[in-house]
Amino acid sequence: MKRIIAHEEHCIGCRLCEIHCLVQHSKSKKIVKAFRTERDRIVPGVKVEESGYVSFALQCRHCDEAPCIEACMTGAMHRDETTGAVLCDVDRCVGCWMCIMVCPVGAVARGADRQVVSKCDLCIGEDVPACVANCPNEAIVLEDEDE
Amino acid sequence: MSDKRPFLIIGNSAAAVGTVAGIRKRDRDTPITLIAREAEHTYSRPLISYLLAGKVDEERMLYRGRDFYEKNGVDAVLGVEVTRIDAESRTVETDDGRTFPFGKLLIATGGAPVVPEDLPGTDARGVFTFTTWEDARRIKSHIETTDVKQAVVVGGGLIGLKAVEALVELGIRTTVVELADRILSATFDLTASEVALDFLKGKGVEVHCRTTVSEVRGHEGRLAGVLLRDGTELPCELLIFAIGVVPDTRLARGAGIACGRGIVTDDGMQTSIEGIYAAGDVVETRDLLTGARRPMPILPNAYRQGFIAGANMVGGKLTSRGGLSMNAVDLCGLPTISVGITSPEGEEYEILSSLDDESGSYRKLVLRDNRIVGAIFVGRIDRAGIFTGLIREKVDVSGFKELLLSQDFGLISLPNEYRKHVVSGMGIEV
Amino acid sequence: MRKWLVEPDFLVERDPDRCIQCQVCVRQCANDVHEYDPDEELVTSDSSTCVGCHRCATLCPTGAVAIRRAPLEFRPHGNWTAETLRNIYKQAETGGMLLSGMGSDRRMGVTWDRMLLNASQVTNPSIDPLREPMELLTHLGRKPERVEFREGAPGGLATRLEPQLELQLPVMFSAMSYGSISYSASLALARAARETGTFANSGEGGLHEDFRRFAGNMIVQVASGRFGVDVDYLNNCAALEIKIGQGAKPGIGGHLPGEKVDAAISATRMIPRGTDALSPAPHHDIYSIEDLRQLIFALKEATAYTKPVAVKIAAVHNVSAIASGSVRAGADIVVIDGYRGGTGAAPTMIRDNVGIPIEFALAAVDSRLREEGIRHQASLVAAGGIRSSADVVKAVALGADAVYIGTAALVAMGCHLCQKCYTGKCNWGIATQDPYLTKRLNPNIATRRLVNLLRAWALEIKEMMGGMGINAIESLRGNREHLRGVGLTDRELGILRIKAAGE
Amino acid sequence: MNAVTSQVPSDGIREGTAEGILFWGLSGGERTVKHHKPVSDRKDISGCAIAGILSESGRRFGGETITRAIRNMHDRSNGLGGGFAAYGIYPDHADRYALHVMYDGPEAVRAGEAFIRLHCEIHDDEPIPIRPLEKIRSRPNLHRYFVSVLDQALARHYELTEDDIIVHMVMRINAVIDGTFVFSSGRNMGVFKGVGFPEDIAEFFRLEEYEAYLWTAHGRFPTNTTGWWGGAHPFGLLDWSVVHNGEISSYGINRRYLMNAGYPCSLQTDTEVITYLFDLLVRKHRLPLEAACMALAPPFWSQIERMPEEQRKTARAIRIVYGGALLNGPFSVLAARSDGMIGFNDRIKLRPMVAARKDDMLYIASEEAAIRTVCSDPETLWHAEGGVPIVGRLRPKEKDVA
Repeated sequence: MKRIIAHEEHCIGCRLCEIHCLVQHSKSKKIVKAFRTERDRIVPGVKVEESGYVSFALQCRHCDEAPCIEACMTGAMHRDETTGAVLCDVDRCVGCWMCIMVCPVGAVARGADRQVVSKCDLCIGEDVPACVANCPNEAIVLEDEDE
Repeated sequence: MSDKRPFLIIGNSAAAVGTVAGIRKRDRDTPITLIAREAEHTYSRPLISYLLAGKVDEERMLYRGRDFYEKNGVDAVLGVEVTRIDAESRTVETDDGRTFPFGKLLIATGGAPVVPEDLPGTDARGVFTFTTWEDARRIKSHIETTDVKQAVVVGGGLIGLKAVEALVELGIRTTVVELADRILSATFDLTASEVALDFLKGKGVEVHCRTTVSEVRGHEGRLAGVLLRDGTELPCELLIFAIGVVPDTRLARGAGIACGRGIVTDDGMQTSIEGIYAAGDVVETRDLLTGARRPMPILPNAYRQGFIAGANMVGGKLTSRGGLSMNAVDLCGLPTISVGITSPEGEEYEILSSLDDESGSYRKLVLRDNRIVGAIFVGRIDRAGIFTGLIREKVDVSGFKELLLSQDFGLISLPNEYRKHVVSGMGIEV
Repeated sequence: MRKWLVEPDFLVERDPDRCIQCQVCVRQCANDVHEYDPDEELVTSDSSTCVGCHRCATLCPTGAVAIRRAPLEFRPHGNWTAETLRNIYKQAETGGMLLSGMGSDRRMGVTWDRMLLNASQVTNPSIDPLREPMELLTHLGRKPERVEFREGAPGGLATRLEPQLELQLPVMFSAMSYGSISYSASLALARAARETGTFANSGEGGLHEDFRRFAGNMIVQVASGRFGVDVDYLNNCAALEIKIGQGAKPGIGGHLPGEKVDAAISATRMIPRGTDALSPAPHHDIYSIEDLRQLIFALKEATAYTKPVAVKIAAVHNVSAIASGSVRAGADIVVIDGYRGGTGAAPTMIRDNVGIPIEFALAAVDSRLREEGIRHQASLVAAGGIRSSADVVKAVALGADAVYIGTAALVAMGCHLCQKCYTGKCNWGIATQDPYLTKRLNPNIATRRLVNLLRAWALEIKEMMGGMGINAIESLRGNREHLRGVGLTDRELGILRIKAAGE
Repeated sequence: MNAVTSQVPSDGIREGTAEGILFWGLSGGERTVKHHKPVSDRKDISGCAIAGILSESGRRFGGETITRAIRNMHDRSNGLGGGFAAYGIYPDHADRYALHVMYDGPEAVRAGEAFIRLHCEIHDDEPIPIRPLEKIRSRPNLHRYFVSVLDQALARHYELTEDDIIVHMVMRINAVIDGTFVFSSGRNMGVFKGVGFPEDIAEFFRLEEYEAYLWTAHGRFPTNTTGWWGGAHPFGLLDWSVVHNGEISSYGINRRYLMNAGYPCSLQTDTEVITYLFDLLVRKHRLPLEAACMALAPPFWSQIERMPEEQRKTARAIRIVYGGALLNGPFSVLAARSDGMIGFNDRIKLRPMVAARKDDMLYIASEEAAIRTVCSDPETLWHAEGGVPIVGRLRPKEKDVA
């Protein structure tokens, strides 16, 4: 499957990935509108961690043996059969936070409404995830695992 | 497979589903028979409180999709109880008189709720345990048919408090009766319990600690109230016993399988009889942190053990590294997570904690030999999994101890080696 | 810090309707122009320190930021221009020399734009480079006057050629030292040179150990500071270059401030960490042409005559005589760096007032060497303000064997010519050693962009050559028949030895 | 006649290889020229027909054959220039340089002859025989001299050979003596050319009366010059004669390259440049003929890459050293010398060239029809490949006979 790889030596900490993740998952998908008028913003599925000049963007690793899927008590957290991505079906999520408890990279977060979790969905349906497409320094790249 | 007899699974919950996944990862062909006492499609046991509260409907109770059995080649025999395992002939008998052969067997019979044996009056209408879908249905129907104004929940543990949450949601005045000195005593320390307690009280919940029910009072066969040991009388129309579950080892013992408090298995989840595996709430799990074997009835463990058992049933060589006790509970909107040893006693433990009264958020880390062995998060639970990972991997945190409780603690605070490890070389280049 | 009387050069405009307070600009500006006020939840800007590098505007996801020239106008004055006044204010404030980065920003003598190229019509078919071979392969180095054949020699050939640099296109990356530019920028230049079959130049800062693997595509410089020069250095390259002068600051040395001399640069330059790297104005072992000859041959001896030795001179008034002398002193390649050549730091007055433009210098040198019958003894490389493939074609037609590009390469990597290289606060991660800033230049992207630039130029050069009916670069080289001057005086045409348009 | 002034400096001659008296006065600055000898920097552009016939055994034959061949390609010329070169036509003066000279008038004759006498002894001279023709209206005085170089001249320029002195003298006359133009200077050969269709020029010069073992011919289609007799082809220097069809886009650098080597290139024609290049490479640099052709139309680098090592080294050396001699642009060239002729195309063959053999005869022409007109049943007939020379050599012993 395709995975998002973060190159921390190239990450410049601009946080455009977070911004564009939010836009991509907004209702309008228009940046100004998403930020200025849409009320129900998501929690970005990508998070930039920063310490001094070291920084990197991290999102769900879509693990092969995903602890979040194993821990999910409702079956909401599941693997998409075609892409291999680990996705959360928010209609089935009840917000028990088991996934947050077990994710070793801390890539699952409570959603903005604090009812269900929010995580990277690899921008299913897009050729390239928004964070990758909008990273100005190619610090986040999409690579085929087999390569 | 040389043995074409089917795999047989007794049980239908997380451990059973994990076993199916473990088998099917490597073997798409050998038939699987799954026998379960409950007639339901595999469902999520923890969701019964949400069902009761009306937050999820029956369809959303399902743990896996309707096509789960079909897609995985599972012959599901539901609503049928296994009455005997014949380890010699490799068959099981069921209460409908049938006999099923197996090549390899998985026992995932789970736990049974505890009800105080010598307590008078528990046969009154309105007294329930709370572990199955059926329990939830019955309570729901009781509430619908009876004018339930007040309820008492015995047990301030996880199940009890989730029941409380549901009842609060339904507008029922609820009182918790807990024998210990605090709620969630198994996983919370005093501070966390107090934070949670304050929160619950804010929702109108009454809590009685250090006491228990000494008598259940009925009226014309209907529940009328309870009398506590300390003399308090609590009138109620609904009483739920949630004082714990014990491994349901009856079948295993009958088959001569070694059992302690639960079924004893090796790290590959095989029981004392070759070809018979066990997983989930029914087994004794080796505690990752203490090494002691004890029942550890939590869902991620059950799934993982099932997966390991399934993989080994088709010739895999997976071993469990041991279970880590942990729980994530959202109590009426207050998120909490607890992992590992949370209320240690002894000089070898170091405690790091921070409490923010204003936001009601509490974080506590328990360290031993510069390694985190326990953690509690109340309120601000973001990225708690990173700590779970550190506990599980027994990472030496002496190099970044002062960062552990900082607001922006993250992977970046961790040593490069560990960072590389957690992202399995697939992510961050270090 | 706003200086008394020194007014901002730029005005930062923020469109409040488009700004989403995302703070990308705040995080990207090394000059602290943008600031986020958490109380107001508002990003604000202070134009006074803006250098006009466009980093913020480029990365702003909503296009909310615009940088304009400061609208504050002085009363127009022919002599006392705004620039003049500002310079005086600055000097009155600081008592120091005015410094600038990059080549002169005065529009002076860009004669490339006054020369036009030829193309075939009817009598001579143009050649389509997409269908026919079009050769840009260029060899730099000393050539014999003729090829000799002798009975008994293998294949009859008796001539043994001296070492030649083989270029896939007549464009090289000019000297930019590691130190003046970042590690990533140096790496990208070396990688791009290798990928495109040309050469990058170490500059005078030594060769970082990591770059030795690019030796086959590196020209290493021996400059007046002799930084990083030892016998390994001399042998880890394809060619050597003695730097006598630089077009941006003829007659002036260099100065890399100690704060930029970190561990890696200290090791590469072979100087103590934190010390200023001072390049003297002259080589103190070259006070005359015969000294140059000694150095050239010392370098040849050190490298067993296996590598061409280039001599780089700034285009000054008597450039052709100096070039001729250099050839006769043994230079295999003569590099002429024109008035508009780039720099990391130069005194502004020097940069803007010393030297002559490359076009005239090149034409004069090529003619002079031909007149002396020694043109074949050395290749000519033109540098200093080559901006496009058209400039390359014109330079080759005037007589250059190849050109060096510096600024164009930096621009390809992202440079916006804010001219503040000397501050070390390059927001594009190029002319800086600040780890916060150097990260911004991903060498993979920079390499790709450089390769793209050279590829694009190669395509354009081929198209232009094809249009002229020429399919080998040597038929363009020195072929001034294909140039016509527009708006040049007779005297200038005479020096360039090209005809006027219409002739 | 109106004088025109050229202000464009020309390269190389100003201070370079001054070689005594032969180089005086040509400073590259302003100079005055007459329109009929357009020594300007305006380059001559033309399309053309070319043909050549060689008897490799040295058997001499009359001028009708080559005339028929070139007449066949009438439409490739426009009447503004035609010419021929013939080898072996002066057996009685075989060891003398045969100078064919055009004069504008008596003053030119005086000046020209005086200059010739400075360097040469004139053993014989006569007007070139012509046949008055209605179609050939305006013509210069045409005279020929059979000369040898004076011993004093050789002594004065001890570093030069006889050939060098003739070359410099011819260039000098052509560059600076008004109204005088030497258009042929080889031994036992001659160039005949003028303004007109080539078949008319042949008739005018009575070529059927000459016998040669090698004939070349040229019909011209200039696009930018007024007719000037000297501008017709072939272009001759010593016994080199060159006819060519095409336009050399590398002219600018070829010319500068030659000027630095001491060739003034005053005529602004490609043919002149090609001729000088042959002279430089073959006579002065002593390159084998194939190597010289390789320098002028070299293989592509991609082809060189694939060559066997020794060949590759040679080709590489030639390309690297002789970049300034590379002829670029479309052309087909026929270069002739006493010992044979060589035909070749530009590297990507942008102009036509056909060759055929029968018995001892080699035919080269722009069009196949021209060859079939004079040889209806060739043994072999082929189209020249780009950059690959077709060489015809006079066989040595038969040359002796001739």
